[in-house]
Amino acid sequence: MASRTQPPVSRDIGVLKAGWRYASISDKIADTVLSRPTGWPGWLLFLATFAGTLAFFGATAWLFAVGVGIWGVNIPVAWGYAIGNFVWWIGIGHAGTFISAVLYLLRQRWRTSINRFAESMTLFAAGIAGLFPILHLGRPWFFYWLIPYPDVMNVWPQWRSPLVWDFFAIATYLTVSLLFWYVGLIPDLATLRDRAATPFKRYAYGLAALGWRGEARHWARYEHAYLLLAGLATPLVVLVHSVVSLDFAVGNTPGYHSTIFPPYFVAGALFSGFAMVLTLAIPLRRFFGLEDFITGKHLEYAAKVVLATSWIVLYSYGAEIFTAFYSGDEFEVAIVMDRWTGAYAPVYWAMLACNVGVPQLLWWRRVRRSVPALFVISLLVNLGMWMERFLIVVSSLHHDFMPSAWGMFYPTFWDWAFLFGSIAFFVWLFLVFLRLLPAISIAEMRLLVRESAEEGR
Amino acid sequence: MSAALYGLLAEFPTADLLLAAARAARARGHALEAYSPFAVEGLDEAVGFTRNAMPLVTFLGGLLGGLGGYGLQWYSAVIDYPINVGGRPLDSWPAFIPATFALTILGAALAAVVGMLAANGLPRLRHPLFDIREFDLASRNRFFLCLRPGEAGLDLPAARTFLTEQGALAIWEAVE
Amino acid sequence: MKPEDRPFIPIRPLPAGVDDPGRRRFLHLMAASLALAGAGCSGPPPEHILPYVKMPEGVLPGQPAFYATTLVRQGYGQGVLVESNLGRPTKVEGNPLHPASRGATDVFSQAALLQFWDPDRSQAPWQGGQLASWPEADATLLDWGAALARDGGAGLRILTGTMTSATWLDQWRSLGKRFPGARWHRYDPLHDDGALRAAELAFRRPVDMLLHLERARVVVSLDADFLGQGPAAVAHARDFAATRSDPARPTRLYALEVVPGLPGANADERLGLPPPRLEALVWRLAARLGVDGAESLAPDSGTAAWEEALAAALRAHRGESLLVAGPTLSPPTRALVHVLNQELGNLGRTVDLIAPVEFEPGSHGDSLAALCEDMREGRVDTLLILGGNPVYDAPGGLDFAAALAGVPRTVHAGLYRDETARRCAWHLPLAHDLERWGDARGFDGTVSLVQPLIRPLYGARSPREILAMLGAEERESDYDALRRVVGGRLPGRGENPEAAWQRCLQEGQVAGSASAPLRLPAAARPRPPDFGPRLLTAVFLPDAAVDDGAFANNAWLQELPRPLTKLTWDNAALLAPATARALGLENGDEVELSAAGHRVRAPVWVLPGQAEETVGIPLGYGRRDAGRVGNGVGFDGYRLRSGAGVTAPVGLKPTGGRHDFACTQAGDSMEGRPLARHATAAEAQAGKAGPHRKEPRDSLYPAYSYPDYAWAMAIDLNACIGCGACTIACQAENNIPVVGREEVMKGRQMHWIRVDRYRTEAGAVLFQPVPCMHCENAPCEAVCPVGATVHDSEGLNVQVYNRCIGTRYCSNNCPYKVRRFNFLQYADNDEESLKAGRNPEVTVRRRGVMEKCNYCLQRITRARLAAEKEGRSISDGEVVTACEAVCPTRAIVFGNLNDPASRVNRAKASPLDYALLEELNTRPRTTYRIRITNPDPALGGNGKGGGGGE
Amino acid sequence: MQVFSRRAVLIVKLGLIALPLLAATAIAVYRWRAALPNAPGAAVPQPIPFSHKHHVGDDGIDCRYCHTTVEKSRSAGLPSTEICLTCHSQLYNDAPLLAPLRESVASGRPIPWQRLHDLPDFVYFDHSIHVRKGVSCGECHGPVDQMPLTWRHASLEMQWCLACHRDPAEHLHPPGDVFSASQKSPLSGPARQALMASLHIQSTRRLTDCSTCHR
Repeated sequence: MASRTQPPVSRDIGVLKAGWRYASISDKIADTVLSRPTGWPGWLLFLATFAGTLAFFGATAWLFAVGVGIWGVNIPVAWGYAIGNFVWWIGIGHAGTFISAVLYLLRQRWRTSINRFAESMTLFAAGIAGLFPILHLGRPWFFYWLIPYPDVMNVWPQWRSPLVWDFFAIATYLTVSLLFWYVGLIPDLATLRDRAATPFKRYAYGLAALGWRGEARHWARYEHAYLLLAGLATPLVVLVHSVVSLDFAVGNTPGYHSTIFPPYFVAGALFSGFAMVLTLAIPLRRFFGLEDFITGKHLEYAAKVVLATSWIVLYSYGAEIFTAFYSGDEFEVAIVMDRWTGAYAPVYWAMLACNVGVPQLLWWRRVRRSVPALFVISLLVNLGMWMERFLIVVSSLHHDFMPSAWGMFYPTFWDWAFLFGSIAFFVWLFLVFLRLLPAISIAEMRLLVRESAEEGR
Repeated sequence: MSAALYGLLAEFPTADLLLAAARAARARGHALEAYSPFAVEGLDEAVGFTRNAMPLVTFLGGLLGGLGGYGLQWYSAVIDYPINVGGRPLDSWPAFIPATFALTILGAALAAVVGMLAANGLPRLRHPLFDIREFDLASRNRFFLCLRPGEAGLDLPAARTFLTEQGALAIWEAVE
Repeated sequence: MKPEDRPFIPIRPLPAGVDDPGRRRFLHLMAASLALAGAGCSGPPPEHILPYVKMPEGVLPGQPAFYATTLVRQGYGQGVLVESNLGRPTKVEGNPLHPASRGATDVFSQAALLQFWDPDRSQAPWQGGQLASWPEADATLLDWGAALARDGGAGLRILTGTMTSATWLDQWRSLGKRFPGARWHRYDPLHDDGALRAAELAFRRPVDMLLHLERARVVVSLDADFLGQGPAAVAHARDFAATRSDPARPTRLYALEVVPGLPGANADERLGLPPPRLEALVWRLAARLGVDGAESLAPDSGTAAWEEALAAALRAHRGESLLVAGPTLSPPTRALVHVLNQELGNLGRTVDLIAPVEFEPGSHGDSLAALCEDMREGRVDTLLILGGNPVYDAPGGLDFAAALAGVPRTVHAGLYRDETARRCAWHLPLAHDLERWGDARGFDGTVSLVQPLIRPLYGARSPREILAMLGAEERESDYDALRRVVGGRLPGRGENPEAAWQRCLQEGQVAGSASAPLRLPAAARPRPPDFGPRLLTAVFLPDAAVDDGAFANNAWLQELPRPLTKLTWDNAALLAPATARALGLENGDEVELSAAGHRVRAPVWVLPGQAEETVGIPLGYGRRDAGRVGNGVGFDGYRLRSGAGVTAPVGLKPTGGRHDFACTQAGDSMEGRPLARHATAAEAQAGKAGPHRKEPRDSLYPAYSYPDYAWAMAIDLNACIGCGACTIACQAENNIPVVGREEVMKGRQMHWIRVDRYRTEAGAVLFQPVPCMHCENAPCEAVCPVGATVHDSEGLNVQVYNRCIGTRYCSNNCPYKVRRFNFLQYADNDEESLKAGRNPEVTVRRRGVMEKCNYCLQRITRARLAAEKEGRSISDGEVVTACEAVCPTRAIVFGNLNDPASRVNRAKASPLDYALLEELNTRPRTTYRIRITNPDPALGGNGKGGGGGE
Repeated sequence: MQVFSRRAVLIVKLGLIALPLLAATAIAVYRWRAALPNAPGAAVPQPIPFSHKHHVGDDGIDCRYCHTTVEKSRSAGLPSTEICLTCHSQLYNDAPLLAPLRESVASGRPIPWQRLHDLPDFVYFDHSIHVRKGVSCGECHGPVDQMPLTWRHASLEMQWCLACHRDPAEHLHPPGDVFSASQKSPLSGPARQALMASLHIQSTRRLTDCSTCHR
């Protein structure tokens, strides 16, 4: 039993197992970064993904040298994998901020132990997503013309273009997510600084910690700022994917031009985002032995969110079809028919299976509590969401208004190289993060220890 | 040692003890600082911290970002280089909203973070308390109270006894 | 080498036959590094200015000049005006005064420019496999001439194509003085020998037919492609379109075809028939029209309705009907057609007969056969081949190459070091029409002058100069000869000859030199021929893009979608759907064709409307030594020819192989969307065909005003015959790059104006040229993040290449998909000659930028500056876009909407005028006038005709 | 414990100051590298040290005497060797400075002048319309009559072009003054407006259309 003079010991409250104290929990998490050896599986994965990362940048060099013609894009399908990947990644980059901001505002305690790595996931995914629109340019070295600055040409960005909105939305999203993530890190960086064994680490973490001391007034302002950031990040979560969806919805292309897109994209984003959280959390807790902090409860909650969002996504699919036939617009109808029976129909049905069919398994508690099942499902959902992005981008374009201009998109080797390269890059970044920074917020876990103990009083 | 006294630092095992000690010290009229490994509820009032400027700063930042953002778009599209783009009006305000919105949030967020750091006097890499080795535990599991010599100065023996009564595990003199 | 590995034009010379994808990569890398350099690693390098030492007269740097000259194809001249910038020919325009042009040109005259600048052109004499020099060549031929002179040139043979040049004839005659024994042979692979035979049968003398389509109300085309082929095609198209422009005077074109061509595509009633049935139909028709000699034929239930309808229509329009027969018909049947035209009183009205324009007309097939005979018999010791490429295009049955091998002294003069050049002792580069003096006659006999715009690029010589190398007559410059021969006998107008001559040079022709119509006795009744058994018949036809193969190395033409198949960079064995079904074949299946003792592998293309039991074989492909562009494209149909005939029985056997085509339009159907709209004349009369324009819906936005000019275009689908001249003219005017076969297969062709081809459910073909619509509410503009495509104050939707960063968003948002993107570095910035041929008024686009039709902005600007300097406003017709200028049928009209009297306003005033995809409210400046067909009620009136051909 | 010594802190601070400076220099260097050759105001050595000061200022030769096509064509035209000879076959015909001229006459090869005004290929500038519309030579080429060696007067940046296209009035001159080298007294407001009207200057909207210069 905890007393005023004895440091508290945690009890099992589902999202945190029993028997942890301030010290032990601090050391446990901090030492996964500071002293825990990587081990050969870690190294293997690291090197593999690093090779993939190099391949990604090699492909980029080739792209800049030769031009976007190395991809399968053409007229009419002028956008291909690059934009599909962009939307996919930006979607994945949503769960993080949603978890840390929205769940924080809602005072969801299960947020505490997953927000840190979810935010990191967000940063990396959004960062990679941000690369693709630039890679996809015909003249990428002029991407900065989207930035308003007084140039010698006296010309400005064209503000009516959703791509400009994109630019601002994503830049803001990245910045705010980064700030949010970093502010959350400061106390933990101080912990690492004070526990680091070597001067170099002390310097590195010390610089990053900005000399944080945990003074009461600092904590007060800190908490306030953090709350405000959460409040600001919340509308941003909605904004970003809404704007991304406007890239399509603002266009007049049948299959793009639909008002359902913003909510549809946001839901899809959370859907894929939480799937990715599962994909990462499951091996993470396993390899670092963090089952006490990332418990079955966490996985189950995430699974429930996936299940819920899968229904919103299903609704959006339905809405698209309904509006097509209800409006009777021959072009919209033609696109829907093409999705069902056309050249890309197999992708469409596979997508439905992954995004709508598979998640229904989560109705069963046994499935929700089976870690392997959750892992497989999360992977399938990610696959399905990628196929959805592909369909939105490609299948809409290849059958638009003028049958004389219809065409097909066939991915080339380079299209695949960029997709898998970006995935490798993402995993690599995540591994680096795991080795350098605490995957779970130490300060907040201490607080959780205290709360769980006091509940026992 | 000629260096000026920074304060008298006491270590406590739990947040509750620190809280109590802080309140008592405040009652005795001490200028004080409290250090904890996580945000302890009520500790800020206990050390006499009341008005918090974060919301105002953030609001101003957002206002600046928003107005600046729309202003920039309007100026460049209507005043500086008016161009007929697809027959749309020069001031296509609905199309200017997304960027404006994003910039509002960006301004607010930057203001919040920068404001918070500035108000906290961070970054500050050196601090007298860091000279005390055990202070490292302030970021792990220990709670510290630091009595500062106010303009009145600090009666060291009295303060020591007071802190010990409050259940301090150890006491140090921190110097500038 | 494999066609997919063939480098496209933008790659500098390689030894022919060397395939080098690696090199292209290298170029791309170079392009990229340059691009990055341009991106700011360093500014432009310092340049020099090199002024003239002696300023030539009449050259105004920065301002183009136009010269009238003539482009000669297969012997016949088409008058053209050629734009010259600082002495470089950069664009071909039609010559309004010339009967074969009337201001327009065909695709070949447009592409002649690229042919002129083609880096693969022969650039020096060759002896055997060795580079040689002109002095050596001069010496050799002089010796040969001396040797020949001893026996009066008994062993001397000269092979040319069709000749209509007076200076040539003059030279040939004087040559005869020294070499009385010399023989002159003529061979053009697609020369219409049958027409002459028919004339012999009917009139006992050769004649040429002059069609006056504008006077005819009923035209019956018996597999005669008078719109697509032959030296008169442009004039025919103009006249044909004229007949359709007047709704009050409905006309009707009946087309009976073997292999679908432009007449069928533009017919009011069409029927596909294999040659035997087609011929029989003509004879039965003759019988119905009371021409004896044909009664004995058994009736053909499949065509009876047609015979009746045709007979009725022809009877009803005596004197204003016209029958034209094509080369697939046998000479007796074509003679019968002469008879019919005479019987129907069409002679002298809708058709004139004139003395043949060709000198010494005769069967080219026989002429070449005779030459081969002589060569085999060793009666030839010296052979001069002036132009032409018999080793490639002689009928496979003749085996010309083998015969040639037996001739000791052979000289080939040509634009390219082609198949023949490589088998002759000597090859001499022949001067292009743009770099020589000379003359030729138009299809109607008009004497046309060839005048050079530039010194020969590679020191090449004209045919006349080369023949003169034999040292026959005293040297006389081409110009002097022309002045003497042509200038000597100008139709006297009582003015001083020098002035008359100067005017001829300015006009590019001798006005009034057209042949006069012949007065001929009644035509003799021919005997009906044996129509032959119904076998699988090969029909050899010139290709719509490479003609007889002479243009095989012309990338513009190779990449020009063929009007009916929309194929590029290929020919195919064309089959009727039914025939293909019967043989279990579909597009891309490979078959082995066998005839004349040769076997040729060819991919199949199924062509709706083609006659059953026939294989259409476009000639001019399968070149081995055409150049980097033409080598190995398609299959060589000439090898299947036994003689000069255009039909022959052929064996066909599937090989199981497959072939991928580079086709620019997959489907035929409009998917029920009102894109290329059409109605029947009856509906139009009843006012059911329009109005098509809906009032623009009111908008949330205030409309922009376009105070000074508002440019717009109107395209008349009723006039467009789908020839594709606009596509090529645009390509030439706007420096549009060629992308090559594999890029077209990826869907990356760059044409700014494409001609869509649809087929109605009834099988009728509709053509629709699609340039940029210049929408007032342009969807492309609103989505460009950098404002690289915006509106200017005259309503042009302009594309600012230097601002474009290549998001391709605009293309996605363009409902008409008229935008083109430089996915790779397509423009060739290495080939000097290609650079020299570009239009200096138009930016050469770099990799990564979007481009599209801009209504020939450079031409608008030229007109505006001229007007501004004179303080007036641009008048109607002052700005003529490249596509408008070249169009043989005047289907395209461009002008200023703010000028109430402008032609474009008149065109748009029609109730038949409509906007494409109007419901999107893009408010296009380019609009269309619907196609009006006039089907024959007697044939069901559905515009498809009885059999429809399949 | 105290991680950072005073020195360490100082170094960190210096580093923070250095960063923006570095960025600024980088941008400056980029601008310099990307600029046109032959910076404005810098006289450029030519094969013949031709002096506009002498020919225009002292001798008062009209611009059009040498730049013959300036009123007719896009390019103003650089004098052919012949034109130089109209005088220099008599005057200074054996001056060593004119050796390249004589060499050009002899060889028939042009004199390789250094280009001062080099617009990008996607910019279509037309001399004739500008002089016709009252833009005097000096507006762009500066006081050539005071240039012993010619230098580029204008930056030729797009913003420089736009400055005039957006507000032509103060850059226009009566037709008579267009080719006169001497400095003209600025016109009064009303006179400007009258001039604008008489020259039919197009609307600013037209003059600032992308298609006016780019195609």
